[in-house]
Amino acid sequence: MIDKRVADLAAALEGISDGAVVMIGGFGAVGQPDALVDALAELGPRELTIIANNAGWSAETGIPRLMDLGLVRKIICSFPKGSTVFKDLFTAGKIELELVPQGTLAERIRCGGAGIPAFYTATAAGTRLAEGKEVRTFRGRECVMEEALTADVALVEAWQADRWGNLVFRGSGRNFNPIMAMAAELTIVQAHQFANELDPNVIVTPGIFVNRVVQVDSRVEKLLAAQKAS
Amino acid sequence: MIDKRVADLAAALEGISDGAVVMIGGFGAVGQPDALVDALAELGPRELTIIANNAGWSAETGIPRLMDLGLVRKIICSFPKGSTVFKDLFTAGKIELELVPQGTLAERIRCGGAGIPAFYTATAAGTRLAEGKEVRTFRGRECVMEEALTADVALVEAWQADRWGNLVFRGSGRNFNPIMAMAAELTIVQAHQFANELDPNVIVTPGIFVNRVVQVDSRVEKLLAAQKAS
Amino acid sequence: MSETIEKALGDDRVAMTRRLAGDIADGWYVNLGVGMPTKVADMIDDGREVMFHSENGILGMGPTPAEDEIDPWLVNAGKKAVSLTPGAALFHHADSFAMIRGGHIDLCVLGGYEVAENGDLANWTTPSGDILPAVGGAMDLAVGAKRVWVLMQHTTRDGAAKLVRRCTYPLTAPAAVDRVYTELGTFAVTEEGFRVLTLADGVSLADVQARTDAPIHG
Amino acid sequence: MSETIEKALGDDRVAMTRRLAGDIADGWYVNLGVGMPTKVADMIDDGREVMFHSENGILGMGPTPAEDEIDPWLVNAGKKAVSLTPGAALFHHADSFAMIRGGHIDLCVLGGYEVAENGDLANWTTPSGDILPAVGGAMDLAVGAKRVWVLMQHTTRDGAAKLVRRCTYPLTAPAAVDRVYTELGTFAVTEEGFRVLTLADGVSLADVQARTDAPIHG
Repeated sequence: MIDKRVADLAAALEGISDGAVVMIGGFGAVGQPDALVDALAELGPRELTIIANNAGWSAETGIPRLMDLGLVRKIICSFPKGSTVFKDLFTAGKIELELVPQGTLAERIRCGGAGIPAFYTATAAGTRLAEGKEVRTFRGRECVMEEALTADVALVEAWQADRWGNLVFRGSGRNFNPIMAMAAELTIVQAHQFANELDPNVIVTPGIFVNRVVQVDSRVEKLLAAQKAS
Repeated sequence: MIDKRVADLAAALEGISDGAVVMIGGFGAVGQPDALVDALAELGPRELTIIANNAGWSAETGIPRLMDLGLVRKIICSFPKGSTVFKDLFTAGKIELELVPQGTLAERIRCGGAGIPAFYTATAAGTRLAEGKEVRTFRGRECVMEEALTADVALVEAWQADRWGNLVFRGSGRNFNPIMAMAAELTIVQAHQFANELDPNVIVTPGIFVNRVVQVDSRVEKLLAAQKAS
Repeated sequence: MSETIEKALGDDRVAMTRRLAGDIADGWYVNLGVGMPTKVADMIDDGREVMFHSENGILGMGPTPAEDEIDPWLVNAGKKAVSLTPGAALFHHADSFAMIRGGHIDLCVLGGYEVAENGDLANWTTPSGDILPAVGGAMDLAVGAKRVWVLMQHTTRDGAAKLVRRCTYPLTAPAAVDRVYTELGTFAVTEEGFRVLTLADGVSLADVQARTDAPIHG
Repeated sequence: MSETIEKALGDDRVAMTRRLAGDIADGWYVNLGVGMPTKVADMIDDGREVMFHSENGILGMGPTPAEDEIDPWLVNAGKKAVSLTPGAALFHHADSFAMIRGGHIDLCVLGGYEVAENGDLANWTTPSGDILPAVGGAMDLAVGAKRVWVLMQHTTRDGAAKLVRRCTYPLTAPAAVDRVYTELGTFAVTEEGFRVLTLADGVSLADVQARTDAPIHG
């Protein structure tokens, strides 16, 4: 019987090793696989490459915590501002940054999952971020060639999951999660709820893209409450 | 107020002219915008280029009817077998065929909708269908460059639509419909039902991709009954 | 500086934002960049229907909800709580940028450091000082949307022109901008350069030209 | 021709299909090509869970439904009515081929005209006669799936070999095939060519070699 549910965070993260390329979903406080990221920090694999939209906000949790522990060699993202942890490491030359426009980042990840090695886009053509990239004109428009991104591991948050690993999301919680789930060798999901069976018509991420699911009470509500209080 | 619903098939098809590139959704009997295609045959624009998975089955309806009326200059598809109409026209040199692997067809259409002018794929590399195409090796694997497909018009079938043009599909009715909706200047939908408002979490095609929606009683049931009887 | 100009410059940005909002057609799909552009959503008159897009996967984004109506699972591109309007749809990041890159967004409103008379836009990083450059979705939006309107002050705080012959800041996208909305007026980017569409109350062409580093055509 | 070989060749294809079905691991995601491969789904023993994929947007495809349980909105890649199994999901064609091309399908079972000892597959069109070539999803499946197993008769009706040194038919994909299942046995495609994994009851290596146009390694 197919059953991708695992008992706890340790079982969910088993086997992640030094040097892993790790995609981490989420946009703002929503859709962050926060429990998985914090458990990864405890596990402590080193020399990680992180692919995410942001570099995170607070040194106490999430991606900045991974960085603060010295576990991250490089980050590929569109918006590294927010945490002083990244800024300090970056200015000290202790972490590498690949800055990618947000839509190009999303498409590179989607292509990684879809078996498309490279594509062309007008985004960034004629700008500093196209330096060193191959340029080609289609229908009179200059485009840059962008290569797919894949990962060893994707950490994903979902609203509900079933035993087959089918996922549904809530609100703006999809963001990078469904495409990262497609692009990694090992996709690990923290789900707010387990469902017995999801309606085939409304599933967003089919279970084929998912390897393990762990149930975790969402911290979105708590985070938002804290934000409001501050 | 945004309201993309139109009263009838004539209003739905208004403005389609000679030489139009027309995408037509559907796979097998499911998800075929049959009423729209038959109404297009009545309207009679000439020199059409059709983009669809199949060349259709019966001369009395659908794409073969368009061909039988001499309205089609070219078809871009993955599986032209089925109707004798196409075969006869093709062997007589009266219609042009661009044969595309099914997954490459889907991706070219999706790229058309997503503003990606071209991409690389291993599909068809080293085969007759790669002849004349640019070849390039990524990670040791030979790939061909494929260009996006766009259209003047997409004819689409959906299960339900709301006044904003948001769509949901049923069963295997999605197939090419959601990606064709993205790739055309003018996307025209025949929906089995109008809904007041669809749940934002389960919408498959957001209304931004849709221009007009007409309500049509589905003929899928009838077609299947006829198939069984034969 | 004349008194009227001083008044226009002292405007709290409401007038220019309202002017832009009034130029948005009913039924358009509109993406609003972070900062000043966000305010455009509050200035669409009642009874009009404009669908706001947020690049993190929302179409049909509504205003900031009341505290007790906040859905913690719903934020906008600026990471703030938002609501949904009737007809809304939710999707993932690749589909969201397919809308943007594929030319389906009727209008994108962005802030700007500089706009050149050929439509070049610079709005993502400074020439020298930005140790930590962050691009977000600015480059995708600038090349993808059907129309790009820049909403910004006409000059920097130091009085330097932001409508220029050629950008000195690093580009976000070449030849991307269609219009610029400032406190002095609305300016189209045309083949011959900047052209006035509207002047703010009490502002003359000469006033604008004096604060612009490229020819302004009346 | 010996009696046992005659019997093996006369097999109604059930045995070879069952042999292939038995080699599918629990939990695999499997796409079955049209024709003989379709029958594999009926030969998965009760109590095992294999998820069948159909390129027109179904994962978790179940058997042909009873006449009165047909959902007219649900057909497979062969355009026949099918059912859904628990855990099924539905999606569009681009997402479906993302699964295929992206290497997410554990196994694809295809029919074949010819398989070469280097794994080249020819299964979509004939060298000369096919006036109307149709490719469908064959090329995408052959390059995309993690494993490609070809299920076919060992020779043509005329007795010509279908396991060959080099394909004479137009290729579907180069170096794509991992295994070939025929009525004579199961053969792996390896660096040194075809290698026997299983021989059908009463079939010898010499029997296979006599019907194969490439070396068969024992």
